[in-house]
Amino acid sequence: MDELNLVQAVNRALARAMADDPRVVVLGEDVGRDGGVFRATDGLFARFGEDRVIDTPLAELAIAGVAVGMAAQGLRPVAEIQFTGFIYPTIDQLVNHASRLRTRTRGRLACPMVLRSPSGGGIHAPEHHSESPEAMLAHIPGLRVVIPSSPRRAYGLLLAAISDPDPVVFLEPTRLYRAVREPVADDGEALPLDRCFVLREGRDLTFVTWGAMVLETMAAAERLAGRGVEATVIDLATLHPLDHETIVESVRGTGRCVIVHEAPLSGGWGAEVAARLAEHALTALLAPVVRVAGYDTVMPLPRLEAHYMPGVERVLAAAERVLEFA
Amino acid sequence: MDELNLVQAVNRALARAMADDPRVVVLGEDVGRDGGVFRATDGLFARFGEDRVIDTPLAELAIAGVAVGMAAQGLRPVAEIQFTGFIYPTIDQLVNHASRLRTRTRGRLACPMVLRSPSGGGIHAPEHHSESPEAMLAHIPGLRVVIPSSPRRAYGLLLAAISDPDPVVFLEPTRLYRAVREPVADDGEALPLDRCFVLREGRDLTFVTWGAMVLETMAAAERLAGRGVEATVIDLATLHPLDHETIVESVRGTGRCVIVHEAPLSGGWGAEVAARLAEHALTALLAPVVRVAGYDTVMPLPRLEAHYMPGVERVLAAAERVLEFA
Amino acid sequence: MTGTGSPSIPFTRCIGPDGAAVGDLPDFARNPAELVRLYRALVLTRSFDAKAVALQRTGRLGTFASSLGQEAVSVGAAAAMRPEDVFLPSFREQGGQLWRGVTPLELLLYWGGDERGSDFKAAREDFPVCVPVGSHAPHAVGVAMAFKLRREKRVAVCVLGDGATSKGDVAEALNMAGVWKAPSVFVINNNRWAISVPVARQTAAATLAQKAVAAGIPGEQVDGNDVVAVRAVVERALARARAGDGPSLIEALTYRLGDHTTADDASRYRDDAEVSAHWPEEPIARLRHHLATVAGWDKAQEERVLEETAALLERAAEAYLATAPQPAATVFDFTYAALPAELAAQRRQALEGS
Amino acid sequence: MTGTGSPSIPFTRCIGPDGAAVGDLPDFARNPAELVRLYRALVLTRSFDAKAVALQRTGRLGTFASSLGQEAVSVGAAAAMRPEDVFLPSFREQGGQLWRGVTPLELLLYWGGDERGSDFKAAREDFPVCVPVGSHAPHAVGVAMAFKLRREKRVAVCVLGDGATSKGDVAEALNMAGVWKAPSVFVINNNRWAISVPVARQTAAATLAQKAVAAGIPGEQVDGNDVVAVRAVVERALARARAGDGPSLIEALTYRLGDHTTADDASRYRDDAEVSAHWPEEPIARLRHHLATVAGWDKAQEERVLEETAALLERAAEAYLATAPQPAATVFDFTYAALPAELAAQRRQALEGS
Ligand SMILES: Cc1ncc(C[n+]2csc(CCOP(=O)(O)OP(=O)(O)O)c2C)c(N)n1
Ligand SMILES: Cc1ncc(C[n+]2csc(CCOP(=O)(O)OP(=O)(O)O)c2C)c(N)n1
Ligand SMILES: [Mg+2]
Ligand SMILES: [Mg+2]
Repeated sequence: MDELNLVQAVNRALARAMADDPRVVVLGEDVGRDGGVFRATDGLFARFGEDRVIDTPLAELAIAGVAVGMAAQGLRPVAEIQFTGFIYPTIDQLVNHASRLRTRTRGRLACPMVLRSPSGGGIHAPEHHSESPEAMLAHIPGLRVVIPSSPRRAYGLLLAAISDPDPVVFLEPTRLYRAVREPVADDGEALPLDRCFVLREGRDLTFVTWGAMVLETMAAAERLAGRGVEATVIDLATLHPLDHETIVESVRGTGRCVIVHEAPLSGGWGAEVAARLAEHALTALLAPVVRVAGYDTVMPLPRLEAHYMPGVERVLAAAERVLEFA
Repeated sequence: MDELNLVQAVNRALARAMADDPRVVVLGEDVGRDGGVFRATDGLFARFGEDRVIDTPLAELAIAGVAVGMAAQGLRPVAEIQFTGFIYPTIDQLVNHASRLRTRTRGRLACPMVLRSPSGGGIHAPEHHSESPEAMLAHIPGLRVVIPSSPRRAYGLLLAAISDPDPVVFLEPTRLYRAVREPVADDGEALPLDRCFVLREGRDLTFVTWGAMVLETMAAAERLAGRGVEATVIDLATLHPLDHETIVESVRGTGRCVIVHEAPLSGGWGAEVAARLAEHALTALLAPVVRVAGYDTVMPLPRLEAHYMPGVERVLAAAERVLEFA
Repeated sequence: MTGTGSPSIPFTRCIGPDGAAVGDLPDFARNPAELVRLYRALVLTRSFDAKAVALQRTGRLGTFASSLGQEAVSVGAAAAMRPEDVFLPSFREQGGQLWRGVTPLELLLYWGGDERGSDFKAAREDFPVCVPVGSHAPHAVGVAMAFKLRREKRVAVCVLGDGATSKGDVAEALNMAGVWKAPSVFVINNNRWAISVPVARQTAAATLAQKAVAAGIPGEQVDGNDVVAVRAVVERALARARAGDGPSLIEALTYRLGDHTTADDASRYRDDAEVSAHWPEEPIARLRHHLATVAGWDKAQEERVLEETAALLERAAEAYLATAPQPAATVFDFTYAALPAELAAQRRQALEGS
Repeated sequence: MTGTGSPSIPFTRCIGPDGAAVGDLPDFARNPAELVRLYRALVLTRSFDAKAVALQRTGRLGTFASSLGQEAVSVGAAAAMRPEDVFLPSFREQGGQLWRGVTPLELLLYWGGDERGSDFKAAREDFPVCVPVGSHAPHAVGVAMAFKLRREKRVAVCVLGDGATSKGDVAEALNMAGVWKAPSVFVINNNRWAISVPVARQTAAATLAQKAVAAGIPGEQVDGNDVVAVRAVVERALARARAGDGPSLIEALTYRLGDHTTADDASRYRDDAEVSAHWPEEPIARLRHHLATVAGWDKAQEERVLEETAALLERAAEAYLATAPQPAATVFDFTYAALPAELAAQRRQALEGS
């Protein structure tokens, strides 16, 4: 079984989906001969041809809109937005069309499209290349928002997203693209959507996180384990619809929860998780829920990026506070 | 002092700001001779001329983008988006430009613009005319999101928004445009931004809400008062930056909180409020925080709208649950 | 009305305002039965609009956009299409929708605020009404690319307003359609107004057909009050698209004789005189005059059409008014193909009324 | 290189690839001192790019977009401007920025990831680099409208890429500028590629200048490797705008001789042969040949320019490398004019390191 990094796993899943299902087409800027600026679509153009791997003009709104039209016709378009910094022009299409084509036609038409985009900071990228806009997208009813946190989950979740009958925004943590490798079997097996992944179990504390912050959170959990504190780490994976049960169950057991994300604190998806706990696990909570998140500031340029992104130390400090609370 | 409804109060504030400050210009679709589809800009064209009251071509992205350019030049553009259903194409300009022009130039350029838009449901409007997207906008650092809930607050908050040195999205609850009247002095006095309004005080329960739902929430509070239950009602008014203190203080006093909003539950701004409580008022909470909100579904067309919008009964039921919790 | 274009933008008219043919008519227009079919469709559209406005005025329908005076644009476009083509209308193209088999009942349901109105029993692949102006233009490109990929000889037909041509969505879509030769036809219903904004304040372009130049695709003008010309021009564009020669942009020049919608009061911003000046060019009288000349169309025939149409619409209105709202649960049931656990819980709560 | 346009799109060239004048030169170009000024600016730009790429390659700068081969576009555009005009560049127009007084140090700071790089000490009303392609086009219209409203005789100049012409933002902006006669000039740096997408896959339009037709504004082509022609054409457009005659669109034909950015590997998608074919047309050798002919420009002068430029850039690089990062607190301090209570609390926390 090949050891793949996350972007290779994405590439593998795309190739697999295209090979298995002739309805799958890939479109986006530079996805063709260039293979995508991160190489996520590398080799697809040569293998599947220009009919199915389509270099688009530079127009994100239309990329999303064209995908809506294709999807309504029964294709399975997988559109790439080169960076989430450029995903905003697609929001109109996502809110007003993709997410509601099924409901507005009572199921006559549907929109099985995937919008992939590299997301998040930490790679010293240029301005507008490091943001984490997942909460804006996850607030859209009728849409799914999925963020993988490992090569294997990227492979399985992307296959699931592509075969899902409804629209999915699939945000790939840029920082993870080449950060870790793991064996990924090209078995065509999808992983379940709408389910969290419990990455480790411990009875003292629940961490809830997603995307690249899984790294820092797991590292923090390891450090705590070294001191005899056992933490559960939950990777949301699908942010919306939320796997409420798994989170609430875990916190009912541990009584303590730290939520970790890169996006700005206020209105970040961590708010939704914390709200669920305030609503459904209040009596079990032994300590305040703490969110470790980006600040409510614009993402700084690379030289100050490290001050913005939550690191292991901030996660640990939050864990301390929650653990010490009595 | 004239009794004005909310849209008249908006109109009055616009006229006042234009009269007081030659830098204020109004732009948008049909804001000129027609006076706006809701008449918010009625009379401004005749009074201030086509240089300062500008009918735009039908292009929301550019309306926002032009406002950014004007604001960078020191004008105070007040742009109208005809309905929030059409605000999505402006998000790219709000995220990538308006909200960060100051920080990216270290204050050399700034963006004192206002983007006004009628928002929310309940008026049996056509498709895409009834949504409440405030949470998506309130998650944008560097931006202010303000929602008035009465004619007087509309007048004072809009004046504040226009004179604020940073960009403000000002969402006007369509349902309130003609629903209530109150005396509004045209005194040019701004109300404070970044501050909640405590509309009534009571020690048993805190309601947190904003926009048109203030009506249902106040009605629910009245009904409770009839039964001897005294509720505080907080109107957020400025959603972002959030007036954290006022909310947390109140709930520390009452121990019980119900949050009411129209937008879909998941990722709605109520999540942020609930999260603050889970983080900063946990030990004071005598009952779970309950959110009464729109469902995580697409806003239905008018015939089923009433099933979607939270009504007084749902607010009361939530209050019961919170009050009965022991 | 004459074309407003520069010499390089062709302008087509087949039947003048007086009903007289201008030059050789296309084949289909030499067949009186076919002309009568078009005529009935125009009348149905105008009568439907009147019915809908009446329902709205009496509080039984939501805001509605009549197509008064512009019926020939979408009827002509739809009449040029094959059933297997896909129609992507804006919110004022009920004429074309009716031609394609969408029923008056469905249209009333939609404008009455019931999603079932977009669950067309015929024309199942056609798009529902598009309210966000111009945002359906990229869909047409996507639909067309699906046809192209599957090697189907089908075409996507998108109708949009003059105001829509200012939206970036439309520019992006035309450009993509052009570079990919997507089998698609874009028809602009240039009714000269976008709510209160006249086309001269919408763009400095002398014609809207020339928006095509930016995309490197053919653009032309047609008399949008001449249903024969609209059909002929769209048929040619469809044939081109079907032959693999890519998209076209057609500007149909017509005039909005009514208010923008039932929520609008056009007297605030435009002169009655301007409106009156356009009445002599409206499409129905024109075709009626033509039919009288070429096929002896008489009062009796006219009355029969009007009666049949009225009866049909009366039945549709009754059926509409008799249609109970959907069960509340349907707020949830079409959000996703299958109800996520999350939403199932909300649905339960909602039905329990808590 | 010749214009790719249709007969209706004018094409201007003043100095050919061999350095020979083509027809009458504009006045400014008959002044050797002025030509030398332009020449130095081209050399400074190319040297700056080389320096920046070297810094990036050695891990001391972030991703950087060199303008190799395209220097004449933004230098020419900026040289046509008055100081009080406003420049709105994309991310590849350092040539114009340098001309306008943005310092090499500021540019290095920006590309090195430091916001202070956009706090220009000169050109204080110019916009910072715009990374989201085409999204600055509407800003230019807004800036221009501010000038117009205040009756100032100033013009907004926006430079964008060939890829940007596909963005709806640009179409909307051109259209608005047109209808309002906003005093603005839009210059397309058509370097033939948008990362891996050649212009023929970007649009079916034969020229990008014809995007102007959709907006009803003048559009023309210029040899983008001829700094004299670019300046002359932009000067004319500026004069028109200043006179109240509205916006123009200018397509400058040039070629991206390098990779898209330091993060790109163009060999994946384009042939070296194509690149080599374009080298003989690049702007610097061309002007040097011309200077040699008309002003006896010689090796000594050339070397002096190169040395001065190198020294200047060396000092800038040293200053850049010696600049300590901003204090962490500045992450908070420019989000709003005054720190909201909310953010003050976060700032406190962050500085306490919790
Ligand atoms: C994106 C968007 N902005 C604004 C509106 C509000 N609105 C509805 S129709 C209309 C004018 C449309 O003009 P045009 O495209 O000429 O079509 P017409 O109404 O004349 O058929 C406007 C501004 C909308 N529906 N969509
Ligand atoms: C809206 C947007 N989409 C995608 C990108 C990523 N990107 C950066 S440059 C570029 C190509 C730009 O091409 P062009 O406009 O021709 O300018 P050039 O790079 O050739 O100067 C792309 C796709 C971006 N910066 N902005
Ligand atoms: Mg119109
Ligand atoms: Mg380019």
